[in-house]
Amino acid sequence: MRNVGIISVGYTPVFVSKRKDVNIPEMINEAVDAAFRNANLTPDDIDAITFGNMQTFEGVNLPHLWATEYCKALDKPYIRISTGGTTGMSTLQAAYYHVASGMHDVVMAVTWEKQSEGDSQVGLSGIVMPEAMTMVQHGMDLFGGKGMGFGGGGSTGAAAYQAMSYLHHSGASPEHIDKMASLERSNAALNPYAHLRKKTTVEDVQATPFIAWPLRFGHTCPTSDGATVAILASEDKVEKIADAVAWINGVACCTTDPATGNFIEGQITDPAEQEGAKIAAAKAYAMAGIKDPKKEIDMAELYNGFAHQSLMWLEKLGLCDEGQAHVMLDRGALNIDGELPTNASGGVFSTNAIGASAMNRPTECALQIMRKIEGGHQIPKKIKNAVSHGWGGMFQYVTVTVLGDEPRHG
Amino acid sequence: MRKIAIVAQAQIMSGSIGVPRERMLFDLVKGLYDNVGITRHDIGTFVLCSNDFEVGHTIANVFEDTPVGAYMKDETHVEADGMWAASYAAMRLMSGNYDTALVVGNSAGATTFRPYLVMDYQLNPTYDRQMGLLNELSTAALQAKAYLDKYGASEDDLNEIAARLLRNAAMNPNAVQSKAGATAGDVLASEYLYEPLRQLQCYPRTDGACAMILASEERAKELTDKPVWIKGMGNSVESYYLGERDLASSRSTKMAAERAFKMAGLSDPAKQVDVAEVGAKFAHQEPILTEAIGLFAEGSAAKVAQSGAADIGGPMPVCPSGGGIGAYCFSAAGLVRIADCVRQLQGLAGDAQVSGAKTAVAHGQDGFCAQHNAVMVLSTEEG
Amino acid sequence: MTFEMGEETRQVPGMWDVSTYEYIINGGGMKLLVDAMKEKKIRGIKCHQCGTVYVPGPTFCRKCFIDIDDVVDVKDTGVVMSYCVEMADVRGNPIEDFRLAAMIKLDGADTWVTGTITGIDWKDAKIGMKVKTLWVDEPVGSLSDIDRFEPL
Amino acid sequence: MSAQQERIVANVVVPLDFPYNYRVGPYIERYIKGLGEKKILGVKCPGDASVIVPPRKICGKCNAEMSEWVEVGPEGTIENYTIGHVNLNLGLVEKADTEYVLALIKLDGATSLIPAVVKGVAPTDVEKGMKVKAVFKDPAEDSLADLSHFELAG
Repeated sequence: MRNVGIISVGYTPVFVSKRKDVNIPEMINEAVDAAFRNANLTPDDIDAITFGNMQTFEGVNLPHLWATEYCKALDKPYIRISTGGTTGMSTLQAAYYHVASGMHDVVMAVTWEKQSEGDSQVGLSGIVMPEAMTMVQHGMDLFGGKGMGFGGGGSTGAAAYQAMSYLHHSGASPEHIDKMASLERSNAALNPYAHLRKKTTVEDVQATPFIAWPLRFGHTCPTSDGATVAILASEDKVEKIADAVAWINGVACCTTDPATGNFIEGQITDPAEQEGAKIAAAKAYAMAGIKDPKKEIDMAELYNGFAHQSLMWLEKLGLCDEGQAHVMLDRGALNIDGELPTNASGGVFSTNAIGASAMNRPTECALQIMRKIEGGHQIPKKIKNAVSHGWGGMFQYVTVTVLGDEPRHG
Repeated sequence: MRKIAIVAQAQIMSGSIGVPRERMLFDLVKGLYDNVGITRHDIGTFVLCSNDFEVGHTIANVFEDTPVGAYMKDETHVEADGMWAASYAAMRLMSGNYDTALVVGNSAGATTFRPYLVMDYQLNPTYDRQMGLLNELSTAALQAKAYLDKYGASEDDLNEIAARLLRNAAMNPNAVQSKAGATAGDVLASEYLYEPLRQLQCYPRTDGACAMILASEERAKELTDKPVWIKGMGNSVESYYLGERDLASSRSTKMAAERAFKMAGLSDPAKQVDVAEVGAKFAHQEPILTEAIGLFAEGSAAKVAQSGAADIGGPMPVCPSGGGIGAYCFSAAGLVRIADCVRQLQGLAGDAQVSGAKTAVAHGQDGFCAQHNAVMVLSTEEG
Repeated sequence: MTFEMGEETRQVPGMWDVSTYEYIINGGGMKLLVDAMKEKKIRGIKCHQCGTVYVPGPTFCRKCFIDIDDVVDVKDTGVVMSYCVEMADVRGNPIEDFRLAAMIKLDGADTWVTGTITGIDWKDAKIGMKVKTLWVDEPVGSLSDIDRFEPL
Repeated sequence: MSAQQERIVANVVVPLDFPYNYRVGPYIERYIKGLGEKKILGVKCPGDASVIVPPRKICGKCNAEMSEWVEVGPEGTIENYTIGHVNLNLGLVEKADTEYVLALIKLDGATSLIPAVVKGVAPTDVEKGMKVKAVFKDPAEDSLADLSHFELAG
């Protein structure tokens, strides 16, 4: 199989709650140009473009068509990917397969969201709109809590159930969620491309009100405007046109079922079980030749719409034993200078332009490996292998990408 | 590069499907597995194709995974015409990471959503959507007019094309708009929408789905004795802005076809292609697309229409299925064009069979006036 | 970083006319369930191959990928698999009366339902605790025929 | 699947719509302000010198950023047109009360064409190449609608 590497990353200059100064494609274009600028590449170097976002968040159908010129995509092969929260990494993996297949040599992946153009609460509830209506027709008390089947969890939705189930099975306490939140927000404060950039103490987190026990406001992600672009190249092209590279050594994805949203046909799995993450991680590690992720993985970028998820994913992705994540947190192992720096970027929990959220995980890993991190969150130790993770759908999609400082051998 | 073949296809289309989308998908895909003699566990990667604005909820594929057998499996989702899903699935196989793929596209444009409204959502919301001038039909009419004016073709030529497609559709069990023995007069008798566009020159609202199994060389030969090889793939996009495009021709289709034929090693498509299935949504798009693909001379619509060159028995049969005039299943449309080519190349096209068809070309599109086009070259010959 | 955002530009409106859509939904499992609830029973569909019991019942088993149609009753007692305590509404505004909301696995079912638990201080709630259904006095064949759940 | 379940299909309608608000960005913002002064503004590409209306940031052919503003029109030429017999209302076709002319117009000084309604000419008389002139709303509304339509020039 052809080896493929990330040779450039471009972000919009900022990720904020409202970009009032530009329209959608103008914002996307900022990240596209940054990706070219950062690696001294031009549109002529690009063979094909993959593009991803969640279109109901802006209400524009197939927005890649409107954005063609702004993605410098005119006259080029072009494809649009969308898989919910995992969209960003699915779009990166699509670019990976464009190269790994031998069809193309240099491919650009464009991911973004401009959530201020719509109402993300509505966009998310829109996932189960017809099913929820069916339940209501059958007497479900949608928010009142009477009867069977109402969602629960307030604006956190089923994430609160997931958090409680996770705490119960892992032995972690709600205070560990506060602690993880404070760690990631403090990391974000060092990251110029993070949205919420205020150094945050555990006390600051604990001062925020509960939405649905055990989750507080301080445990939830923002909604952001921003775009992220990555340029991928085949091994032979890397030698010719790149000054730095992070290799994509393992890619995998898995879907379970709409675990928390299939109201009308039976919810089948524990939202904290996440079997799909174990399946996808095992595949990605095997592809990357990683035998013992606990030992071989040097950093993790995990998709965490809610702060408890960072701890949960560490366990699901085999980076520690079940129930050990909070122990690692307590001994500082997850800090930027720890054994397994986790979400040094601040995570989705601090920056959430949703279509780009699962892309910012591997791009953060790539920049850490290339040692091209802007701001103060460069991981001091050398990164040989990094794992990035995306999560979405109705809790059912998982994508995993393993990156390395050297290409796969054999 | 690794050889990839299509093992089998299944499609269902209707003017009113009447069953839940998930159930439609389960029945279609289960039938396909049984037909090929495999189970969901034989599929390495699932590539789905649907659109939030068509299914009417966020994350279109959320409830599509389990009905196609993807539970606890490797699944991803293309949100564009089905042609892109098929080519992406082929790339996933070509990488060597997988040996089998299931591609499924679905859309319920007759029952659930309104196709012309969903096209409105493609308009630039900061200008075109505010102006309210451009829509699926007015843009199509401008494209038709541009072609007629540039090449001196007549509205009667467009009616002849539509009539031929309606006749072909009458032989396709999946067609939702058809008329045995249709004539140009029948099309002429249908209402003007935007001149020169008439009702019977347009695609009908369609519910349906299409599924196909792709496999690597080794697996394909194990699963079928009639593999259809994907010999070439290409796609290209042009400007969103109609005012900056030559609407009488399709630059992006031309580039897509050149890429696909180069990969397939075809030097003279007009001679080497036995049958074409193009994703024309309107009668006038057929000449624009087939000329761009290189099957006919530029501006030859009149000659082709009047000579019957594109008839099933003619020298260059186009859309023996009835094409987009017979049924146009939005997100699945391009996938259906591939599936119809597979039916031809596997000799399963019934009365519409093009005898001795060995090489076929399929086309799919997205956008206003076919802004984004993809072409796939298929053959019975492994080569 | 010294990036200055440009001047604010105006907004123009758009709409996704969701109300123009007509969805076709599988009503079988729901009808089966609410009809049973009229008799204070809870009814689902069992996969005859893997034995999974779904409430409400789908038309096919997502694990075995086969049609399923074995109608089974499950008990109206169950186990709390997870829970949360709603302290704010969906828009995040704090609420006075906290609500103990739980995911409950009914005895005999493999899937979970959600409901409100009363009769216990939320601080005493536990995953794994047994609960029973409290039915309304006069069920009409609606999901609201189950009023709430209470510790057993 | 059993007949019992097959018969039961729920047709569901969701009684609400999802609203959005789009930032127009600096190019359309300035274009709208120009319309208020009865000026039609385009931008010129530094690469191929094409003049694009309505204005936008990127020329796709040259992948160049366009920042030179030029005034075009208000006169122009009909390059392509269609006669509308229907209107689309939320995606449904409705017969138009009267037939109307929708044209692609090349404004004097512009390279690109803009779509617009042409009034004051019978649909049967409209022809390619006709000279037309922009008609502005008076008083201006400070919106895209300030470029109301076109009518025959002179």
